[in-house]
Formats: sequence, C-alpha cells, structure tokens
Amino acid sequence: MNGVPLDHALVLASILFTLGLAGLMIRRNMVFVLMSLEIMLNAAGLAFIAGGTAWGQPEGQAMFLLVITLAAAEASVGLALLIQLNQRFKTLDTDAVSRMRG
Amino acid sequence: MSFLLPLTFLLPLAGTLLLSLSRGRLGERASAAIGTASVGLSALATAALIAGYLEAPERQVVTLWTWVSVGDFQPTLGLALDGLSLTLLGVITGVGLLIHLFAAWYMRGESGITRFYAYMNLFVFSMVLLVLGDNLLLLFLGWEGVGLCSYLLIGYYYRTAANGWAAFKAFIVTRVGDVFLAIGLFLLFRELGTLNIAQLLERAPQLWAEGAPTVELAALLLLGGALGKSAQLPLHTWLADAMAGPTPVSALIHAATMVTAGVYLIARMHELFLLAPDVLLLTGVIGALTLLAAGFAALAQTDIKRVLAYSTMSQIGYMFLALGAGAFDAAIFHLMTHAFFKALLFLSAGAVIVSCHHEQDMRRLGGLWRKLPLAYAGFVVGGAALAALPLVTAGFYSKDEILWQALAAGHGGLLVAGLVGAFLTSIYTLRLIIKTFHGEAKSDNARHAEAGQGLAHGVPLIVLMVLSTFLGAWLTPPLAGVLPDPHEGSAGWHTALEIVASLVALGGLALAAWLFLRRRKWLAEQTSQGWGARLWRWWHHAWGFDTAYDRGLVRPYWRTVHALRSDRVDGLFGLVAIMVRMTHLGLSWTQTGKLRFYGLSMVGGATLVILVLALVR
Amino acid sequence: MTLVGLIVIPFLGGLLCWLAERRGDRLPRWIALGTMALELLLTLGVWLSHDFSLPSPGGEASTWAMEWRVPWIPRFGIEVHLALDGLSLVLIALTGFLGMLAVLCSWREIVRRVGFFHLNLLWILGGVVGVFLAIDLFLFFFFWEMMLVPMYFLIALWGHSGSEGRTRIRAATKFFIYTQASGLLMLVSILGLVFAHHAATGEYSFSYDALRDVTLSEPVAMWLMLGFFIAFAVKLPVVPLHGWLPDAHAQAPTAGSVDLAGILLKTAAYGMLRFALPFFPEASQAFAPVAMALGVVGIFYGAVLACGQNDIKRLVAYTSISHMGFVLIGIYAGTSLALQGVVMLMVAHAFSAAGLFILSGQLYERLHTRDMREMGGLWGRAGGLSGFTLCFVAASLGLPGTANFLGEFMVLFGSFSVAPWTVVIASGGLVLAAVYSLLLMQRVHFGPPKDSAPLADLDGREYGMLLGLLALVLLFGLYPQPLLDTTGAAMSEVQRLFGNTELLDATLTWEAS
Amino acid sequence: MEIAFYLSGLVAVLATLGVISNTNPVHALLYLIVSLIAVALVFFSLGAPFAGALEIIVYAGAIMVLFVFVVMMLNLGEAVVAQERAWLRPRTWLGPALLAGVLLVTLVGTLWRGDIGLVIEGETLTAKAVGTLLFGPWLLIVELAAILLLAALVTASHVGRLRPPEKPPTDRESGARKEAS
Repeated sequence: MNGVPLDHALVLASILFTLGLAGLMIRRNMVFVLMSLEIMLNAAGLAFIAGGTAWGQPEGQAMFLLVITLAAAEASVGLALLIQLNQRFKTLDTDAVSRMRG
Repeated sequence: MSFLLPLTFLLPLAGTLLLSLSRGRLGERASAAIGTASVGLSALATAALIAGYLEAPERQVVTLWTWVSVGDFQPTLGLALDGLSLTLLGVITGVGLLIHLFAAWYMRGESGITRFYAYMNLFVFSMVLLVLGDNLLLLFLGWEGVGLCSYLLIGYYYRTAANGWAAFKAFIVTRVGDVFLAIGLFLLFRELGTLNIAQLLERAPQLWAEGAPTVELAALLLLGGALGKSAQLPLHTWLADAMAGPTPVSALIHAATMVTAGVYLIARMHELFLLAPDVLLLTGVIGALTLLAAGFAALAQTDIKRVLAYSTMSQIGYMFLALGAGAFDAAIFHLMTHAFFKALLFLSAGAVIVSCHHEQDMRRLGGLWRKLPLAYAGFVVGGAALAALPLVTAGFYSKDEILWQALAAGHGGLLVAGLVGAFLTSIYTLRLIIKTFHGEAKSDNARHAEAGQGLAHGVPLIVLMVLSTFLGAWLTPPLAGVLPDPHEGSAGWHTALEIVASLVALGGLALAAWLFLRRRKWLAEQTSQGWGARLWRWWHHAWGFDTAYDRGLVRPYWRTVHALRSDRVDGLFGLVAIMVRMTHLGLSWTQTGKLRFYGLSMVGGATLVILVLALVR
Repeated sequence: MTLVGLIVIPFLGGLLCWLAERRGDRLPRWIALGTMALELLLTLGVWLSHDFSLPSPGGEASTWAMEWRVPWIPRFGIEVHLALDGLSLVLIALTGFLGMLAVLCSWREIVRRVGFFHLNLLWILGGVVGVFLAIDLFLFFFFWEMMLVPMYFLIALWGHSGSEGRTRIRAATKFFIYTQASGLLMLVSILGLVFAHHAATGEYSFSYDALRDVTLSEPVAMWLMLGFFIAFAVKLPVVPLHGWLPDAHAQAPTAGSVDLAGILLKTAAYGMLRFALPFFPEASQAFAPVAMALGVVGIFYGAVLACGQNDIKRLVAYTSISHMGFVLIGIYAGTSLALQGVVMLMVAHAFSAAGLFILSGQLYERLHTRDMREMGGLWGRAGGLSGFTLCFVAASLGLPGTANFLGEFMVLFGSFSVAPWTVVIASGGLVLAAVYSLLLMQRVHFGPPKDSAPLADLDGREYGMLLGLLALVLLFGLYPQPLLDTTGAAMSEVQRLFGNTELLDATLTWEAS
Repeated sequence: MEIAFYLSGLVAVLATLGVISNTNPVHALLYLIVSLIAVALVFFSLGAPFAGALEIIVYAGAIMVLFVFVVMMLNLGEAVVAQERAWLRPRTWLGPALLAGVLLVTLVGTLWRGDIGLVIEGETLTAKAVGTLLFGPWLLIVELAAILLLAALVTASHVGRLRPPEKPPTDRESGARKEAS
C-alpha cells in the first residue's frame, strides 16, 4: 500500500461537506446550523490539505490556516447573533426571523 | 388676344381673394357688387373670346408655367380653348353672371353675404379651370375645387346641422367619383406616359385597338368619375339633399354648371370613349336608367326644389344618353339649352320661395299666378322648354336632336326610354306649375306673397326666358372641328320622329292637366291607400337608393369607427405591461424569508450547475 | 464649418434662453425666436450658395454638397462626420421654420419656467438637425436618442391634462419607451453592420460609405434591415407601433405638437431614405410589398380612428398616421417620381399638421377645451380662425392646389407602375381623408352654435403665422419646382441604389400576376 | 499510514452523523469535537502535522470551547430537546437529505470520473516550509487574516453585548418586539 490516493481524501472531504450541508438545511435550531457550518468549513480545509500534500506544496496548509481564521471569525459573529436572537426572540428557531420577505 | 384667356379665371380668383381677405369689413351691397362685377368682367372676356373664335376657329393654348417636372411627369398649368370649352365657358360665365345678379336680390338681408360671394367666385374660378385645363391634372384641380365649393355653398346655412350633413354627403359621394377618376388618371399616365389631353388622345389610338381591355378600364374609370360629379345613377343620392343650399346656388351649381362637368369630361375625351364602345353603350344605358328613375321620382315630390333637382338629374340622363349614342354635339347643345331653362326654373322658384317667406312645400302654396306674374311667366316658359313644347321652345330642338341621333345611331332602346322620359317630364312639369300657382292659396305665407321688385330680380328672369325660347336654340355651339359630326339619316324619318315627340309631349301635358285639375280628389285617395301609397312613397324616396346606401355603407362604417374608437391595436401593447407585472408577482413569491429555504435553493442550484458542467464536457 | 454651426446654434440658443429666464419671461422667447431665425437664414444661405442640380450620372457614388469630418473615437473608427445634401437641407430648413412657428405659437401659452421650456424646445431642434446631418452611424444614433429626452420633458412638464383621465406623464413615458426600445433595435443592426464590416475588412468603422459596401448574406441583411425598419416604423408611425402618437399629441403643449408632427415624424422617413434603403437594397426590395401593405393598413386604420375621436388633437394625430401611410408606400415604391412625392408630402404634411395644431392650440386658449362635443357653430364667433381652419382642412384632405395633393398624387402616380393594386386601395383612403377632414370642420365650426358670445379674434402674431403657413402650402402646391430640384439629386441617388432594374421587374411580375 | 487515514476518516464521518442527527445540543457539540479530532488524525496520517496540530489547538480547542460556552450560557433545558425532536420529523429532513445525497453522488461521480492519478505518499510537509511560505510571498494575506479576526472581534463584542431588557426599544424595532413576544 504505497499511500492514500488523492481522490479518496477528496471523497472523504465531500462526504463531510455534504453531511454538514444536510445538517444546515435540516435543522431549525440556530446552534445546529452553526455547527453544520463548522463541519463544512472543516471539510473544505481537509480538501485543501489533501491537495497540498498530494502535490507536495505547503500552500495547502497555509490555506488551511486561513480556513481556520475564517471559521473562528465566522463562529464568533455567528454565536453573537445567536445570543441576540435568543435574547430578543426568546427562541432559537431560525424561521421566527423571517420578516424580510414578500 | 392670349391675355384674355387667363383673365377669365383670374378675375373670379381676384374676387374671391378680395372678399375673403376683407375680414368682414365689406357691407352687403359692396360684396354683391364685387362678386357680380368679377363674373361680369369674366363674361365680357368670354364674349370677346367667342367673337375672336368665330372668326378664326382654331385651338389656342396658353401655358402659364410647368406645374411639376419630375422625369416624364410634366403637367403644366396650360389653358386650351376650342369650341367645346368655349361653349361651356359661355354657359358658365353667362348664366353665372345672371345668377350672381339674381343672388344680390335673393340674399338681401341674409348674414355673411361676403362669404357667399367669395364661395360663388371660387366656384366660377374652379369651373373655368376645369373647362380650360389642357391636362387632366389641371382638370382634376378644377374638378375637386368645384366639389369643395359645392360643399361650402350647400352648407351655407351652417347653423342647422342638417344642411351641414347634406353638404358633407354631397362632397363624400362626389369624392368617391373623384377617386375613380384619379385611378383612371394613374392608369392613363402609366400606359401613355403623359397627362396632356391632346397628346393623350393622339397616343391612345396608336397604343390600343378598339375594345382593348386597358382602354375599356380607363374609359370605365373616367365614366365613374363623371357619374359621381353629374349625379347619375349609382352616385346620385347627393343631388336631392343638395337643395339645402340657397336657391341661386342650386341654380348655378346643381343645374347649369357643376353637374354638367361629367358630360364635358366624356365629350372632351370622346376619342378614348370611341375606342371603348361597350363603355359608351354603358354610358347611354346609365343615362336612360337615370332618366326614367329621376322622372318617376320627380312625380312624387312635394318640395319645389326637389322636383327641379330630380328633373335636372333626368335631363342630364338625356345628355348621357346622347353621349352613349355617340351624339356628342347634341349632348353639348342640350347641355346649353338645359342650362338656360333649368336656371330660369330655379331662379323663378327662388323668387317664389322668397316671396312666400321661404315656403318651399307645394302643398302649402297655390293661387300665386296673379300675385307673382314674373315668376309665373318664368315657370311657364321654363316648364314649356323643359317639357319640350314643339317649335316654340329651345328644349324641343335640343331634346329632339338627341332622340333623332339615338334613332339614327340605331339605339332603339335608348329612343324608347327618351320618349317615355319626355312623357314623364311633361307630366311632372305641369303638376309643378298647377300645384304651385293654381288652385287656392293653402297657407297664409302664400296668401301674403308680394312680388319681388328691382332689376336684380327682373333682368335675369327675362333674359333667361328669352334664351329658353326658340331664340336660344339659334345659339348653335361652334363644335364643328372639335367633336365628331352627327350621324346622318333620312329626313323623312327625322320629321316623323319630331311629330311623334311633340305628340308625346302634348299628350303628357293633357294627361297632367286632366289629372291635376279635374280628378284631384281621385288622385289623392289613389295615392293614400294600398299599392298606390306604397308606390308613391317609394318614388318619393327616389327608389330607396339613399336608405340602401345609408344602411349598407354608412351605418356599418360608423359602427366600425365606434368599435375601434379606443384603439384596440394600441391596447395590444398594454399586454406587455401586464406581462411584466405578472412576472414581478411570480418572482416575489420566492422570497420567503426562511433561511433553510434559501439554503435549499442554493444547494439545488449548485447541484444543477455541477451536473450540467459534468454532463456537458 | 457651417454644418457644425447649424447644430451648435440651437444648443447654445437653448442655454442662453435658460440663463435669460431670470430676467423675465419675454427675453427667452425673443432669444429662441432669434436662434431659429438665424438657423433658417443660415440654411437658406447654404441653399442659395450651392446649386443642388443632379450630379453627373456617372459621378462618384454620393456627392455631398458639404462635408465635415473629424475623428472622435479612432479606436472604433467613429468620427464626427456631418454631411449635407438636398434632402437634409430641405428638412433642416423645415426644422428652422417650424422651430420659429413653435416658439411663436407658445408666446402666450407657456408661462411657467419659460426659459427651461425654450431650452427643451431648442434642444429637440438641435437633436433633429443633428439627425439630418449625421452621416456617421454612431453619431446618427447619438442624436436619434438625444432628441427624445427634451421631448419627454416638454410633454411631461408643460403638457395639458389628460383628455380621458390619462395623465401626461403616462403619455410622455409611453412615447419615450416606444422610441427608446426601437432605437435599441437599430443599435443592434448598426453593430451588426459594423461587425460584418470588421469581419470583412478587419478594422472597425461607423462611416456611411464603408458600411454601405458591406456584403451581407440574404437572411442577415433581412434581419438587420428589419432592425432599422422597426426603429423608423415606430417613429413614422406605422400602424401596429403607433400607440404613442395620439397620447403624446393629446397631452403635448402646442409647440410640442407642432415639433412632434412637423419634424420628428420626418426624421423617420429621412432615416428610411438615408439608411434603411441604401444599406440593404435587396432586402428592402423583397420587403417592399409588406411595407406597402403596412402603409395601406396605416392609411385606413388612421382614417377610421380619426373619425371616432372626440379630442381635436387626437383627431389630427390620427390623420398624421394616415398621411404617413402614403409616405411609406412612396418610399418602398422606389421610382424617382414616388420618392419626390414622398419629399413633397413630408413638407406639405409638416405645414398642414403644424397649421392644424396651432389652430387647435388657439382654440384651446379661447375655449379651454379640446373636446369637440363642446364646440360647434364657431364660424360666426371665431372670425379668421374658422377661415384658416377651412384652408388647412382642405389641405389635409388633399385638395388640388395644395402641396398635400401634389405629394399624395406624385406618390400614387409613382407607385402605380410598381404596385397598381396597392395604389388602388390606397386611393380609397382619399375618400376617408375627406370624411375625417370635413368631420373636423363640421363638428367644430359648422352646426348650431353652443352660445353666441364672440371669441377673441386672431391677433397680429397668430394671423401672420397662419397666413405664412397657408402661403407656403399654396406656394408649394402651385410652384414646387425649386423644392423638387433641390432634392432631385438625393432622391435619384436613393432610386439608383434601391430600384436596380432586375429586382424591380421581379416585383412588377409579382404584382401583375 | 493508510489505515490511520481510513480509520480516522470513518470515525469523522460517524461523529458528523452524530452531530446532525442528535437532538441534544450538548451531545451534538461533543460529537463535533470528536469529529474534529478525527480530522486532525487524518491530517497527521496525510503528513501535515502542522495542520493537525492547528486543528486540535485552534479549531477543536478554541472554537469548540467558544461553542460550549455559548450553549451553556443559553442553558437550554429539556424543552429544547423535545422541540428538536418535534422539528426532526422525517417529513422535514427527507427532502434536504435526498438533495444532499444527489449533490454527494455528483461530487463523487465527478471525482471518480476525473481519474486523478496522484497518490499521497505521506512524507511530511514540515511546519518550517509552511512558515517560510506564510511569511514569504503570503505575508500580505496573513496580515489580512489578522485584520479579519480583528473585525470579527469588534463585531462579536458589539452584537453580542447583552442590552439590559428595560431600555425602551427605538420605534424602528418596536414592530419586531411586539410581534415576537
């Protein structure tokens, strides 16, 4: 066994990605939505790493670093909004804040 | 000599311009004076032209300037004078002058006299142009100008809407005829490349053999134009309503000049018509049919002017009959004499109407012959000429000439129609005179009628009376070189026909006298019940043509106008606006505000794109 | 250099009027009048100094009387290329004259923001003169779109209230959208031409001569021609696309209507003669029967609707649609007589339509209504006004002796050899022309008067305007030769390109069979 | 090296499944942490120790801890779990799941058809190489990342501030407050 073929890694990434996506679409609770978001980001990072190590270039990992900063920034803002949602609307249901329509 | 020719039409034009630009500053007498003077001078110029022509009878052409010159379309403003146009010119300016004079008396006290004389001068100007025009486009200019003036003059009393609509109807019906004439012009120009009448008639025989389809079509179209203007059968419904205008107008336009324009056109283009024998025969047939239809219709009229209008229609039917029989000079001779006695009848009728305070209905007139001696004399002399009383009246010679030419040319049917027409004419003429002048006065208008005074009233009537007698018949029009010479026939047959014609005329008069003097009561009850009444009403509405046209053409047109009033086609483009609004509503439904729905649609879109990319490449 | 002057004068004049607005209402009017008078004098000067007789038959393709060329955007081969020949000279003179009339007839009608009104008015005229002079297609399109904007403001700001509740803003927007959308189609065709030229010669050019020699395949040429045709058909207007004209006229101020009817409709006919026909001779030839049929439909549809209108300006607007039907037939007939007839009819219609609009404006000033149901029996009350209406009504129904008659009959004479049946049906329209013209006369001036108070008679300004217009209608009706000689060269040019014989016979046989 | 990859991959997938299908937020959170650590193991197996370390320290350590704080702060009780179970009826998750399935099939299909020949041998890419890259050509991007983080910091602190409830709402939001309470 001389190593992991790249497309296996990418398949793993896409599985994780679609799972995160499904979670995003299914759950109405804001917390779960944010968590699925994290999974998708993580899957993307995995794909970067897989690519980078396959070609033997450090760009993959550097890019992963950026993915993580992005995830951190996004998570913090997301959670702040979550708190506001809970405090103002007394619920975590994303459908409650759907007045921007029509 | 050549400056006289343009003078004949420039003078009336000057009169019109003077009167119309005066902006109401001219009084009644001044405008009557200007109007009559301009036509009088023009008559003087015509007299000089006639004298000059009689010495040296050759065609004069005076070209003012080329109207348009584009490629070979070169119509010029040229005036051509020969025997035919001279005769017409004489009639127009002569009779025109007398009518202008009479109008001074007739229109006294009316408002807007300046406007009246401006239109009358404009009419004489257009009619002279029509007669003198040497190319068809100039003739068309006169043709339409005359139509417009007849519209303006019929609608002179514009305050009552009915007169306005009568004028409107007259113009539209004649305009239909003008369109046929225009299409004829287009056809002639395309085929012969010129509009100049002389060149046209020269090239026509070279290009077409007798009876060729194009020349038949061209002649038919010209005939269509003539029918419209001369109020012959299919396009005749406007003449009876045209009586809404003042009586001098009816005398000038609807008796002497405009209605004879059609006869002049066919006489002027006779070479073309000779090339199309079927159309010529058609002309004769139409003339005969109009002759009879108008004759019967005149029998059942109650308004003096309408009786005279139908009698004009039937006399022009005579002229068309003469043209159809190829007797062009007999038609023009009858045109001249008819102008005299019909103008006399109309002016006398005008005198009666004014004297009886604008009462036109015969049933309320009567017993006037002692109160209005001059009008009565005018009616008697004019009526006699109309009924063609033998030897004494001008009408006899001209009508007899037509009947003889019809016989000599072998058109038996036309001859019979002519004789029946003569019989009808004598009946309705005597009926008119008896009902208007004899018996007792049936209304106070008639009782307090006072005779018209003054020269303007008397002179025209007397002059026309003289011209309506056999003296008028001496003025044989100088048509020697211009129109083809008449058919020859044995003198015996000629005298036999004269005797038959005069017997028919006298018989008609006797029958009318017997009916309307002795058997008035029997006649009244005959025409008031059963088939008599229906027949009387049918003739009263001139065989129902008018109602047929109204229901068949006019009413559907107005229905479509009201149907399309709000511009349906433009409404079509309103649909575009509605579609835009609908797409807006459709798309705004997708903005539900729910986060998950957006996620779902994004994923769906992404999958779709990836699928398409994957499959496509 | 004078060509640039011809365009710049109205634009500068407009600005001056706007600036002069501060010093009272009278100054902008005099400036506007002076500008347009200067424009007219300049054109007449050009007309006298150059002779526009026929170019030598074998002469170079198109001899412009005057030309002025300066590169503008070299990268795309766009240059400010102005050129003048007989046709554009006549139309510019017409613009100058009608501009003066527009200013004169709104002397007392426009009281709000007079300077800005005259700015818009003069900028429309500037745009129109630009359209008549521009030979570079890009420049032509620029002026074509530019002349719409001031017209929109003119209708929107100074228009009258809607006759049946339709506001003037809606009419102005409709006018704008119609012309703008069709202008887009023309832009597509222009670009199509430019790309075809680029494909053939490898470099971009918008110049008239270069684009005229582009050889296109049959279907492409047809589509590009249609692009041009629809743009001009909307402006002409041709029936299905005519919706904007009656609304725009009913709501426009008198000056706007005079401009709109007098000049803007002529830009469409000019565009067809200058661009649509010479650029695509074969396609236009094949399209001719359809265009003529549209012309005939236009004549009858315009006439039928004119009879049904109650608003006097809408009636005159529909009569313009009917008259423009004749123009369309004349253009696509292709014989030199028909084309000269088209020019004559354009000039004549400009005068008679302007006259009728001025009269309806004056009636509006006196009766404060445009609804014919409230008018009637005005003959005795309005003095000179009724007499002039009669003359212009006679012109509009094509009474011989007026220029309209000559225009219509030259078109019909010219087209008869090419399409006899179309002409026969079209001359049926002459009867309807008489119906709607006399209907106008009957419902407004004849008939029982509603009340007997005499209306204010025509003052000097109005009387002079109408007399001048009437004199021109009669002058060109009786002695049109100077006008026809001026446009003779341009029209024979169009006829040479459009009516090349072998195709002409093709249509002939089609007609005859 | 491959076995570690496949094993930890499997663990990661199962943990993620656990995250999605769990009704109790805290349990889901823990599953998430497990999934992140599994992914870190995958990084190590692929030969990216620096990334793996980062994953554990920053991702699992910092961000997940932040999540735990927030979830704890909201003190979601049993009601939330019940409600979650109510929301998770098959009718809601079947459609999106199917769609995600289709997306997965297409992704995998394209990958499979793409026949990328590359194989990851597993020789490690040292942190030094990454560091030289980061502070070499990528210097600007790193600065930008820093600014991004600063921005996120400011936003989170402002939005996250718990306003005292008795402050009268500005009229613009009154609509929201009335409707929500």
